[in-house]
Amino acid sequence: MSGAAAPVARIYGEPLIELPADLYIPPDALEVMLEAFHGPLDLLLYLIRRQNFNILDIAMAPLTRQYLEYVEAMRSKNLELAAEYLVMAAMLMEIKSRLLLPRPPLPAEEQDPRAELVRRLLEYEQMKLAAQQLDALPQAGRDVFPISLFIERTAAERLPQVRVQDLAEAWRGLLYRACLTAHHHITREELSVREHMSRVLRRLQEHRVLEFAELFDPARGVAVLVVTLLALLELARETLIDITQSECYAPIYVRLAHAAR
Amino acid sequence: MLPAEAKRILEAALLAATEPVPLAELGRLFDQDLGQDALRRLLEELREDWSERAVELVNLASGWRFQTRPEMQPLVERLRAERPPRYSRAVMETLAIIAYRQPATRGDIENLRGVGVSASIIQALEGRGWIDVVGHRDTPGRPALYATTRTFLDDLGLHSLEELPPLEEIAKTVTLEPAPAAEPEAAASPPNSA
Amino acid sequence: MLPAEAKRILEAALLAATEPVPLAELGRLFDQDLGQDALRRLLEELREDWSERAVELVNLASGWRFQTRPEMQPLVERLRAERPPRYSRAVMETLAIIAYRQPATRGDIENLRGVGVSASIIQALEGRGWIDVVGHRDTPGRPALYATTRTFLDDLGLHSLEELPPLEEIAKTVTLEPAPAAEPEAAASPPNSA
Repeated sequence: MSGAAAPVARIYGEPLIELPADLYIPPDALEVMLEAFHGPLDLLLYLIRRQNFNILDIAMAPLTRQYLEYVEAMRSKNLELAAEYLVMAAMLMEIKSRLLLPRPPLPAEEQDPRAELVRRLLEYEQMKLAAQQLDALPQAGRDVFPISLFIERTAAERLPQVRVQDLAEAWRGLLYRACLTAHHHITREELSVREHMSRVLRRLQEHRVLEFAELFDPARGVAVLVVTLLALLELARETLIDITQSECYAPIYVRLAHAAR
Repeated sequence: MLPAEAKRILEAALLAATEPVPLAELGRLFDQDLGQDALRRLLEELREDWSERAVELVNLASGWRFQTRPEMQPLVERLRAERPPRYSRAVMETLAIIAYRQPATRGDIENLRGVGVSASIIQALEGRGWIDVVGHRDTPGRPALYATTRTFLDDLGLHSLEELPPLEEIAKTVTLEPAPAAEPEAAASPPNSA
Repeated sequence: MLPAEAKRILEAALLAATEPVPLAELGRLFDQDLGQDALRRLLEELREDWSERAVELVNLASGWRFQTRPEMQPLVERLRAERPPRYSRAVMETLAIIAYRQPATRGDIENLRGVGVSASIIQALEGRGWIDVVGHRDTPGRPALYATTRTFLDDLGLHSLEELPPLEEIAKTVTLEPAPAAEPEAAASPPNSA
């Protein structure tokens, strides 16, 4: 199997054919590149396979500059990833310097400084190919569908169990189908607001009208007060509640929007 | 297409379906329009083919489906006995949307899922006590707003919704690439054809 | 019981099952003990009976099940509103490492891939039921050891790990050529590419 033919990176669904010979990647493409490559090993492997680079022929100065540009661009986004690229840059420089420096004759068992890097690259490439082959196997639910016919039930129904992971899995399916990634960045904070939105609506169902202050529970701390206020604002924005005040300093009343009519 | 081949396709599609399939939808299986009558004739033939089996093809109000014959029920229950039932993907997605986007109307859910949400899905979740109506949106039709309940949190072992897996983490594990078969370089890399 | 009647029951039970059914459990369908060999013979016959259909009977790691043939995928998909997620490369590479190097810790995976493995990747695979924790390595932090599950084999249509696609032998395609500016002994001492 020729490694050069192996699928490589993909940018916006288009296969990435080649990098500019000088390795320069425009800064606005950096993020795309980072998504296309899964770490420094992947990038190195790509360079070697696609550009026919011998690891040793890589001009260290431009490569290092390129790596440092990555690090700079990534600093705000993902420090961990930046560190990995930086480590690899340092490793490449170390290898190169060790090769250039005059050395005393090596003991026979001492390894070529490149050997460890090559070993890692090969091991990674092997797993990368294995992952592609696994992905090519017919997968239940994606390529083949298990048959499970309906049975008329007479006995008492047993209720399905649901785990938190099942919810995550369900959302994953939704994301994949609807390409929702861009529209729904839900953070934990937003989720807590949503939880309080439901809570407020539930209370207003019981009481019809509540005074603004009654919706707040100071005993639960400042964070909950803030979240409750955000929930009220969000509910008002979605016109789910009416907030009224007859005059300045008069009590503020909150009620369900439809109950107001 | 030969009738035998059309029946072969209908059979597989109906066996794999998770709910009864309306006639019109079965027509979508074929690139050329077979016509309702021809389709119905094929289905009747298929039903006849299965008449001696312990599984039958039935025509219900909501469409066609294969099901085990009533007399098989005690036998097949033996195999299902210890196996916990599972909610369909449609139910799980609806639940996930209500959990993450509450309060949400049925329209919100349909927008996100891109398909209709049947009343039975909402009923299943309401019947379980996992969702309830917490209000109505002030838009035409005054649709009900659904939210998750305390029972939902209890049954999933959660203290609050904040303990749900964050969505941005989930998003990272999903790829939106086209299927590999559609890619031009698939030909270059031989082992990709599943 | 006549073999035809036994096959009729096996067929209905397997078509109705929600998960692959082990041979022993299939035996419980019959009041008298048929014996494993007879049962296996019946199943092989049943598989043969279905060989021309668009649905096939397969023998997976945890048992027997009916499923659609891969070539039916586009047609079945037309009737399904739900599309399962395709996993990202990061998820698939993590899965491959666990499958081929199991049991493996998160650290093992990170070393091999050269990048961090986020918790969400592990969760995606655990949530799917494809991997689980089989122990802890006796090193500082006692990291969890992950292995693939039976469900993983079932879902990929495999009977055992031995049926995984063999790893490509790629050691030969990257060679350590002598560096252009290198010292003579670099060429003289053959590199040990492990």
